[in-house]
Amino acid sequence: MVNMGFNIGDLHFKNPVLTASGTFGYGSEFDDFINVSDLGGIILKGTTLEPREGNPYPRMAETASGMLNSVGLQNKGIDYFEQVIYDKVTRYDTNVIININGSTIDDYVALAERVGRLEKIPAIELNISCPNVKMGGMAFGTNPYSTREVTKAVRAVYKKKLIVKLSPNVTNIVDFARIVEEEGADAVSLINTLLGMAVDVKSMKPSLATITGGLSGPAIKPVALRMVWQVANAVSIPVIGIGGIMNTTDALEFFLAGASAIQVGTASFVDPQISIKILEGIEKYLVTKGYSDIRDIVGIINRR
Amino acid sequence: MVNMGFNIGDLHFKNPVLTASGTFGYGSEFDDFINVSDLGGIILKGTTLEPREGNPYPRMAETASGMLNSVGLQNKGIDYFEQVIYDKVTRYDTNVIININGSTIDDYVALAERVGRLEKIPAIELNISCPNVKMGGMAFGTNPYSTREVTKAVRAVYKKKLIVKLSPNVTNIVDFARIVEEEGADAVSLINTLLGMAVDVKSMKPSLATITGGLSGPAIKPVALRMVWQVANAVSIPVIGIGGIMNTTDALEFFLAGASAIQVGTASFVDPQISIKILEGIEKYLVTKGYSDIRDIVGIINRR
Amino acid sequence: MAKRIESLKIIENKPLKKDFFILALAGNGKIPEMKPGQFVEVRVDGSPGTFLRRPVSIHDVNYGQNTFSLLIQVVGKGTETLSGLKRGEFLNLIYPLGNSFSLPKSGKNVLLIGGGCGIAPLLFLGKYLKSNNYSPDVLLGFRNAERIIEFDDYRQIGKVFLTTEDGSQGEKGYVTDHSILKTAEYENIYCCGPEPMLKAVAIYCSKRNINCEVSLENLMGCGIGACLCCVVNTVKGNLCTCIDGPVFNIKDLKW
Amino acid sequence: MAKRIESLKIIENKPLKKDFFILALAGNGKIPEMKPGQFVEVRVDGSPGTFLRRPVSIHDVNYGQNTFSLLIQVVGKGTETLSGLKRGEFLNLIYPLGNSFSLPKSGKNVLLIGGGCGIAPLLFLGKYLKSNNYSPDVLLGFRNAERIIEFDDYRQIGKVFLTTEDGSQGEKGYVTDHSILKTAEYENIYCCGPEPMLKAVAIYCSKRNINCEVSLENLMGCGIGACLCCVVNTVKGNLCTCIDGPVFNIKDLKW
Ligand SMILES: Cc1cc2nc3c(=O)[nH]c(=O)nc-3n(C[C@H](O)[C@H](O)[C@H](O)COP(=O)(O)OP(=O)(O)OC[C@H]3O[C@@H](n4cnc5c(N)ncnc54)[C@H](O)[C@@H]3O)c2cc1C
Ligand SMILES: Cc1cc2nc3c(=O)[nH]c(=O)nc-3n(C[C@H](O)[C@H](O)[C@H](O)COP(=O)(O)OP(=O)(O)OC[C@H]3O[C@@H](n4cnc5c(N)ncnc54)[C@H](O)[C@@H]3O)c2cc1C
Ligand SMILES: Cc1cc2nc3c(=O)[nH]c(=O)nc-3n(C[C@H](O)[C@H](O)[C@H](O)COP(=O)(O)O)c2cc1C
Ligand SMILES: Cc1cc2nc3c(=O)[nH]c(=O)nc-3n(C[C@H](O)[C@H](O)[C@H](O)COP(=O)(O)O)c2cc1C
Ligand code: FES
Ligand code: FES
Repeated sequence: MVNMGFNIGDLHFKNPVLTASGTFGYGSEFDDFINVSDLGGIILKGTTLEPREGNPYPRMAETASGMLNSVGLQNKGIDYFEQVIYDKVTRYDTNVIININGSTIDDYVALAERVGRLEKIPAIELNISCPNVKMGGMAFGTNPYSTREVTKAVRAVYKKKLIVKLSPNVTNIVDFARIVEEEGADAVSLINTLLGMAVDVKSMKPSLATITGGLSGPAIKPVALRMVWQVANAVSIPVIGIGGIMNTTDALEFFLAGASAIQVGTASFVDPQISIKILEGIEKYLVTKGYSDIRDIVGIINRR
Repeated sequence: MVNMGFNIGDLHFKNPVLTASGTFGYGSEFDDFINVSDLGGIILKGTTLEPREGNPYPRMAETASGMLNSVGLQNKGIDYFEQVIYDKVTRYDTNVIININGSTIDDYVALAERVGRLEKIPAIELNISCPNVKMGGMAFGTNPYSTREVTKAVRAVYKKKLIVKLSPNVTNIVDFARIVEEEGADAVSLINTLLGMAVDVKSMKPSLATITGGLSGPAIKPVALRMVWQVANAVSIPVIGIGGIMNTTDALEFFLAGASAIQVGTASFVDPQISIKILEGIEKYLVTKGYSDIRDIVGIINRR
Repeated sequence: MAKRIESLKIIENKPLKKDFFILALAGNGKIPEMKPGQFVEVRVDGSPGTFLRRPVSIHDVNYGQNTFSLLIQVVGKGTETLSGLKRGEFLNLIYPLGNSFSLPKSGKNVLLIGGGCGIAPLLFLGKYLKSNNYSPDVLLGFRNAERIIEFDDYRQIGKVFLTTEDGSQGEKGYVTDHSILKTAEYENIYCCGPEPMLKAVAIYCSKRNINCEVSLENLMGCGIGACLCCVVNTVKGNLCTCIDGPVFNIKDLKW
Repeated sequence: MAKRIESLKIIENKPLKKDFFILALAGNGKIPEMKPGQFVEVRVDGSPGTFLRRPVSIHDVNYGQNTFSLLIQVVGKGTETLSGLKRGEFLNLIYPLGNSFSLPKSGKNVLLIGGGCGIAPLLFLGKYLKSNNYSPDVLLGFRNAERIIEFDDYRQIGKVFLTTEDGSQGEKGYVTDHSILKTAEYENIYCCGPEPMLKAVAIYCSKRNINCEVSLENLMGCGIGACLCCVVNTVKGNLCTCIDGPVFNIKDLKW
């Protein structure tokens, strides 16, 4: 038997395969395809204090081995979440984590306080890296000062596990990881989408209504992997790797580079069962290679 | 007849399809496949004062719709260039431009002075964005202060056309474009490669000897396009678009987003004739759409 | 009606006129119940430009033979690849997806309007209506005679009327110009086709208070309600075309 | 010898044992002159993981019939796709690329050593040597009997000796363990195969002052000297395997 578990502080995850915010709905979209409770955890879609309609259509464009999206945090707000979603989603026997978003530090704080009172939500993922909103989002995550301020403020009110999701659209992601570690984050997750763009040459117009959007999918994996490796070598809190993970091999690259866990994003659109397949694939790899604990391979490329 | 010409200041290019540094050798590698003189210009491979052996093998890895390289500016130095290459390469009836690199500002300046004396080289591309060298390269291009200093210093000694090649590995590329414009650059070219990484899960080792490398190819096109659009809207000097251009449609996206010219990079590895095919494709598009001048479509997405 | 993901064997790839073709698929085990208006998300292997699935309407279902089919138009890389698939190869699908057309609440006079590859779901819908004792007419619009899709199958449903934009076959003009719309009195119209056509039909119907459902073809990232990319702005806010649609009553759309 | 880029028709895709297969190609017009040791860069369409070309040695050339062939082992996505190509389909190639094996400068006793898919260029080389009045022996090494590639064609060249690592066929051990290397006195050895094998052979040859050329299989970005990714460290500095190689005299390598 292989040990697949990992911890963020005293919060235990039965395995290190999670699903990425905004790509897994509230889990129930996948009930027909997998047993969601088999996952190590699910990160729910980006939630805000007030309901949001998001950006205008068109909101996506396909690119070579990638997709651009400009959803812009469409969600029904925290009230609706508490009233309608909370009971349903916490029935899954796994760690259910909310991805929180705001336009101001006060928004983030108010939301963190509300979520802090939800007994069955053991952690939040602080999203300071959404490229698709005019206010907040990536503006926080690409500025060291506001990254510090928002992390500090949320940390002050939120006592459970705080994961901060970093933006890749920066010169040196290590600086940001160090800042959030200093301010008491329990883990970092990276990467969010790269800011990208596509043009429709037939109509001579941008492909997205918002012109720019967030690039995800296999195209970004090399960048994601590089950043995970850099950050894992710089901080002592767990690093959750995200970006272009489509299969077991991709996931393993992240563990070998230093990730303690991974999130599957866009891949779930292509194959709604892929997260579970990856989980099984990792176990098989460990067995084949003769390891009995996933933690033995985390960051192993640095030791060879 | 369609006018395909464009200018950088008073330097005329007969058409806007150039080839990217490091992907087109000294042109002669392509003589069997195309008439190199048909191109608007060629940017020769990265050249340094002293000969360099570059990085150890392995130096490349394939990724989804992309490739990582860590060549590290292998070249025989400017002496060899002057003695052996210069006469050969300037026989092409097109703009032959050298991509210059250094570890210190003095290196850059010395090289620019040398190249300035080469009569048939009408421009240099100042590479401050190479991710594959320990000293210099990207370190210059990701720091606003040193970007300014190196541009200023080279500008002071180099009187012909100065193109500065920007790094995409920054939070806000517009800042860098503005700085080099202020310091007198005649054009900017972007993007150089994104810093990326791959891991070989069989051997549990990084795929590249240098661990990280530069990501090029279709995977990076959305990021390149976004940056070109941002920069074209912020500076008044010509913008040369680079990144993942594999075919006519890709090239057109860059023109529509604001590029005055483009460089074909990795695509030449896959199809050594692609630069000429793209040139022909652009002309055909203009005819079909009823334009008589390439300049009419530059940045057109902003006007619709 | 649970969604499934499976690879189904292609039992026929029948080329039609121009860029159209029909893929017939055989169930593994028993095919699930499907409803007219529902769609499948097809995986296109083997092209870097088609990393996401492609949504395609269910064209026809034969529960007896345990088969169903898709009518597809080649418009880009994905559909191009699909057009080259051969009998015996497999197609990976997520299906059945989306809501469906609903039976008329009142009135017996029904018209189906389709344009281009938007005619695809109307065969399944027409047969369904017939089995529920409606006798719909069918109005199909194409750019020109050259681009008319073989529609013999649609005659099983009812009378078929035709328009082409250049008048090279049927009546000249758009579907909304057809004389049948001036004389006949339909109480229910179902429509699928390019957005300008849907909008023209919607205007026609609103003016006359005709109950009208349209099937939208928004760009989709996932097809299962997970990405929120396929939204359409409705009186109820942004809804997902993939789970709240693709069929919408025009009363709900903010057109 | 100008390089070309063209799409050639596949006249046969012959599966061999295990993961090996031979693609035979017909020239468009006259095939160019090719030399043993040279290779082609094959474009693999239809997979995002195989965006760059794949280098493959020229296995055999028949100028009379205007055809040539490649012997390929499936090791990943690209070669997997190639293995599925059918007679009548086209393969896009850049060729002929690289330098070539050179004829012995002195001595008549020649041995060709190949391992795994490294045996591919040796058939062409062997025939070339024969036509130049050499009678080379051939020594082939495989992991085990199961993984032996059909080598009947190699008997046209000369005597064929065999090793398997587990002794399941031929002599047991690596090629360098074969008894022939203990008794026979070769003046020239040509070798192609996995790097550890090349290195073992190189050591054997240096010790005995045998003239030895090896063909390297470095990872390539372009195959035409444009990317500088395929370098090998030599006494002359970093050289490109694609244009300065793939064949190197072991005297020049820093092994
Ligand atoms: C619910 C639904 C049902 C559909 N049913 C059918 C059907 O039965 N038969 C059929 O042929 N097609 C149908 N479509 C459309 C089909 O999904 C697209 O034509 C297909 O995805 C195009 O893929 P491609 O790779 O060939 O084109 P791409 O290379 O992706 O695109 C080619 C061009 O078509 C445009 N395009 C692609 N998809 C759409 C779209 N959905 N709306 C508008 N423009 C688009 C692109 O912007 C581009 O300009 C349906 C779409 C939806 C959402
Ligand atoms: C000059 C030259 C001649 C060659 N001739 C032949 C030949 O005649 N027949 C033949 O079958 N193969 C030959 N090869 C090797 C062949 O190019 C590779 O096997 C092929 O590119 C693998 O492609 P893939 O997409 O199937 O594998 P990928 O999916 O790209 O890789 C699969 C695995 O193989 C490894 N790999 C891929 N290429 C190489 C390589 N060149 N060296 C070491 N490891 C590698 C990868 O790192 C990975 O672990 C030659 C290579 C060179 C450079
Ligand atoms: C359609 C879509 C919506 C997303 N929404 C969110 C979000 O609400 N919050 C967030 O932190 N990240 C969001 N992301 C980013 C993903 O969680 C993930 O970081 C990114 O897609 C990279 O991973 P991938 O390449 O595996 O998809 C979204 C991504 C996509 C594609
Ligand atoms: C193998 C290789 C070598 C390169 N060498 C250089 C170089 O010497 N100088 C430079 O400015 N850019 C160099 N580049 C970057 C390219 O010029 C180009 O900016 C980048 O590859 C993005 O374009 P592409 O996606 O079209 O390849 C190199 C790229 C590759 C792939
Ligand atoms: S396509 Fe993803 S939510 Fe509709
Ligand atoms: S493979 Fe590009 S230089 Fe050799």
